[in-house]
Amino acid sequence: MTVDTLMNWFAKLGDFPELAFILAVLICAVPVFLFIAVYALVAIYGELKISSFMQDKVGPMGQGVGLHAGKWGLLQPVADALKLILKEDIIPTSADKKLFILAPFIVFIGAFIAFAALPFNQNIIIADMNIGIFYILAVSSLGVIGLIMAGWSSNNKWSLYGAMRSAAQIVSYEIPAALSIIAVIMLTGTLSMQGIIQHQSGFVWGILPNWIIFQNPFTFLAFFIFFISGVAECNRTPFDIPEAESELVAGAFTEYSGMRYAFFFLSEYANMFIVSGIAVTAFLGGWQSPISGILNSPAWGLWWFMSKAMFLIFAMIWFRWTFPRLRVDQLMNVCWKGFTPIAMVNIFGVGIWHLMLG
Amino acid sequence: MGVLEHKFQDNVVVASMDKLIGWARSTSPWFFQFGLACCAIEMMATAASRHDLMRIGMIPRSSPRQADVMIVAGTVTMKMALRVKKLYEQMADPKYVISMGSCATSGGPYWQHGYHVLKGVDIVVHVDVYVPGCPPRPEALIEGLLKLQEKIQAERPLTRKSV
Amino acid sequence: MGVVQGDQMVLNIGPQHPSTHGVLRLQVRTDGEIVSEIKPYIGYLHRCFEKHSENVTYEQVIPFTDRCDYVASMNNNFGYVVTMEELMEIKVPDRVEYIRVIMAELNRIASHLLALGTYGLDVGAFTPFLYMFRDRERILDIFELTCGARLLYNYMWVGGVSHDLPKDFERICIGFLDYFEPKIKEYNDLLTHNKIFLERTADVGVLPPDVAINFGVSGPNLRGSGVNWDVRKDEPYSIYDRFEFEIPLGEGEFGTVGDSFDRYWVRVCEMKESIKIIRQAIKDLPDGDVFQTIPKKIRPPKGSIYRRTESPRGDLGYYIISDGSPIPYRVKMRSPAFTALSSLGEIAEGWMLSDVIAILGSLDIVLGEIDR
Amino acid sequence: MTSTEIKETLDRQFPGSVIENIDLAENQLELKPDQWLEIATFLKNEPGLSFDQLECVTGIDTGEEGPLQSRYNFHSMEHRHKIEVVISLDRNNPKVASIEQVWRVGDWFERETYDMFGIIYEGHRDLRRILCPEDWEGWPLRKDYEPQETYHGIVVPKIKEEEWE
Repeated sequence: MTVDTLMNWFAKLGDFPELAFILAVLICAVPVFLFIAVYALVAIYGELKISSFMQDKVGPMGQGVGLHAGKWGLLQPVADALKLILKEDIIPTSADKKLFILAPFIVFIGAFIAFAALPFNQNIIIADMNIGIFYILAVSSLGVIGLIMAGWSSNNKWSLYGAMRSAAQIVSYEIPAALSIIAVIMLTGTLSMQGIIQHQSGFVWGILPNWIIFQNPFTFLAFFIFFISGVAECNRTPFDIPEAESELVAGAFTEYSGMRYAFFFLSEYANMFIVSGIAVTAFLGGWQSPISGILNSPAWGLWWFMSKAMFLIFAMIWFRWTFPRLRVDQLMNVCWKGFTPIAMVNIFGVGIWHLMLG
Repeated sequence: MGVLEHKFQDNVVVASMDKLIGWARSTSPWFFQFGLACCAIEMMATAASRHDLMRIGMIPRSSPRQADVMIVAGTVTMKMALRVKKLYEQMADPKYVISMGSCATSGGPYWQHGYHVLKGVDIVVHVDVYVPGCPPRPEALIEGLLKLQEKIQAERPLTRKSV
Repeated sequence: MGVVQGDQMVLNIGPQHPSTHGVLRLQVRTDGEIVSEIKPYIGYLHRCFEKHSENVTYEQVIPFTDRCDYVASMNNNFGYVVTMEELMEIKVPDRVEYIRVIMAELNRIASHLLALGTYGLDVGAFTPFLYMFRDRERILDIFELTCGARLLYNYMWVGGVSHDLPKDFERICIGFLDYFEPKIKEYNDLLTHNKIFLERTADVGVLPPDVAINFGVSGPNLRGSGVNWDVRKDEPYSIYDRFEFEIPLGEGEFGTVGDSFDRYWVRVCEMKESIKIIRQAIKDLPDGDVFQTIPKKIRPPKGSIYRRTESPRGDLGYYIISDGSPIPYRVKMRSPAFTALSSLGEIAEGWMLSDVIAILGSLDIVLGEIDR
Repeated sequence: MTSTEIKETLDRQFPGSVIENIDLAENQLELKPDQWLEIATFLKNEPGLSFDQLECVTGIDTGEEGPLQSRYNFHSMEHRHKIEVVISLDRNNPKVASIEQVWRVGDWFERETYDMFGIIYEGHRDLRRILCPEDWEGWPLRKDYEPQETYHGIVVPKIKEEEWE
């Protein structure tokens, strides 16, 4: 179900390559959008429930009068979404209208187009580009522009703080994340997402699956650097200083209401999925099953990919409800004095290990 | 929503749409994290583990823009009155106000000599549900919220109002 | 920090803000993240306590003291009745004294739980807050069993208490203490010894002892700065001289003496000391009639008195002037949070915006008491 | 040091500043307002006294015609003794020196007393209303205070006074 397949199919019908391309992209975009929406609903419900169980609560239970949110509150996120869509859309008079309107969509697009290169299984990938991982890292930083636009155009001091903080944070944490990915690319020798996954079949040291995280100690470290930087890029606790509820009210989103706010919400969860998706692809064997050769059909591939990604998302939720928040300068210290040097050294380590033992 | 509000004749489709909207709004009333005085502690206790407001879908939001329900929890003073009004105005429609406790409802124990106490928050904002008590028990606040849900569900946001 | 000078921006934190602990407004002048000047504006909850006191009878003042510091109502009652009894020279029965101490110390635990929980919230940890509220509910249950109210009790009366202890109180209270003591370790594991929490609080907002005394800071905030001053020990009132307990002091375990962590840590330790006091009090609890010495009509002799007691926030003073009538001529409350907040400008300037929130949280203010 | 000794010390250092007032209790002493700042500095810095803690500042209205009073409670952490100072001020022109720069806690205490009684503390660096809004009228805790009728368009209802017995 890649764009290429669709275009080939259109090519058989007639010679209109531009139109075929647009059609193919649109056809692919609809399921991705639906996927994000459904996934976000599930993830929000999961977050509410998981956090509640961690906090000795029960979370949404659909209690209430008359029509309620279903058994165990299963329809809670649906109601939330519907309500947000139906809410009044406030654009503050002092806001910069164009940017204010545009910002949520740019943030969302950054997350949305990154889905194009995520390999859900052997076949499901919108576009298996030969620069896949590079593409994702590049476009997922688009979100930061949207955040700055949101913060600046709101004309609110809290938003401005949130935007400035998030800009500094996201741009900084790109570096250790990218450096960790370089280690992976050195081992696999390809930038293509499918190529990286195919490289990880088989076993290492007899028992462990041949995932990159297990291939040598340096990649093991690289995974954690990447994942923590990824959490930071998603603005999740302990790195949620751009949103920092107890300090900045709601950070860059302070002035947003209704549907625009829902888009920020959606993109936050979409970003979480992308970070998890890259981590799964690059370090945890993507759609490969833990026991290579068994349960490796495309359907199982989807299952493995999703379950690995969901586990990482669970870990993010777990962090959020456990840790306090870092301060902005400590956050920068962690990045520039901790992760970046380690990630640099890591590259050499991976290379030397690969040369000596690989 | 604004353009569609109260624009349709009553019929089956509109009625069920109304019902759907009422369902969405009543099931996820995000409340405004805004404590004034003693009642705020009880409001926090209501949202905390034992009573757990999330059961009925209430999630605290600290920005007025994203909140649906403002729980005026505590004494509103003259110095605060205009700020409360401003916060109410900053909320996006549809918005609801719960006056929690006797201070917010009428001035409560500060009724007689409280020169600086606003005698009831309904002087400055429109109140939907009054919860009595000083301070109301968490159960009372939840009861008030359920009453608010009933009120939201009974609304007909799309149907044209008969004059 | 702050070598490069940019344009300064004035930021209003509050009156509605998630971590101002009520309706406080801080006018903050910031240079980027760094705060160069803080001006607290208070009075958004000024409910005319002192005006009311001048217009109602002495016993009717007690419910208003409840509402001043609504987190530690028992201690506020306690301070008022101790002052009144000293003015009227009433000697209450031993049972009343013991009940009062048990209630005051239970409320101290409840108040500290709220302070620590919201402090966790201020630095971004949400879960400890809910854990602490969960355990606080159990204390409220004990209060509810005793006097029927959850938050504002009006329990201590001049010369006695409003209700005798319920049946089985000793068992329930000891049961709670047995449940609660291990929980302190849980909080420490979850929050106190978290690396991020230590980074955020240690060495932040140092309050040197001399500045603290000069600003009239008292209670756990003062003890966090290493000053050994506790009214319960140094000017014993009621029967605090009969119990053995220690005064935890800030030691600068992870940073400097008097930093935010020390203020936090002193509160954690004080909860343990309160448990000790309650255990001793329950062991020695005598029998007796709790209504015996409640006067029919309160008409204190002409005169004035200033007495302070140790509330969870510090020295809680009452200045009562009587003109011989059943209505107080003047009641002034010297509230500990008021003085603690006045020092905020001094200790929080030069820190980052996030630190200001953390320092404010570590002072444990209750706006009801500041504005009265 | 006992209250009598403190009184004697002050009388020695500042002759004529201590006013004899039989209405006051044993630990209280009344001072004339004119030398107050010097006396306060002395109270704090004299090693034998060293009152490092200003516990409380209370304003009192002694009645319709009587003077306003500003009362200070001092405590010494070092010597563990305490004293209360009473200063009577003219009702129509209540002015007294500010001790805000001697004890920093006096800052807010004095602002509060100013807010409630209209006592002007001369030399205070930031004497504004603290509890009531800046544009509030009148001094609420004076005995002859009448609440204003409206505040920014909000009506302050008048409630009839009941008799308490």
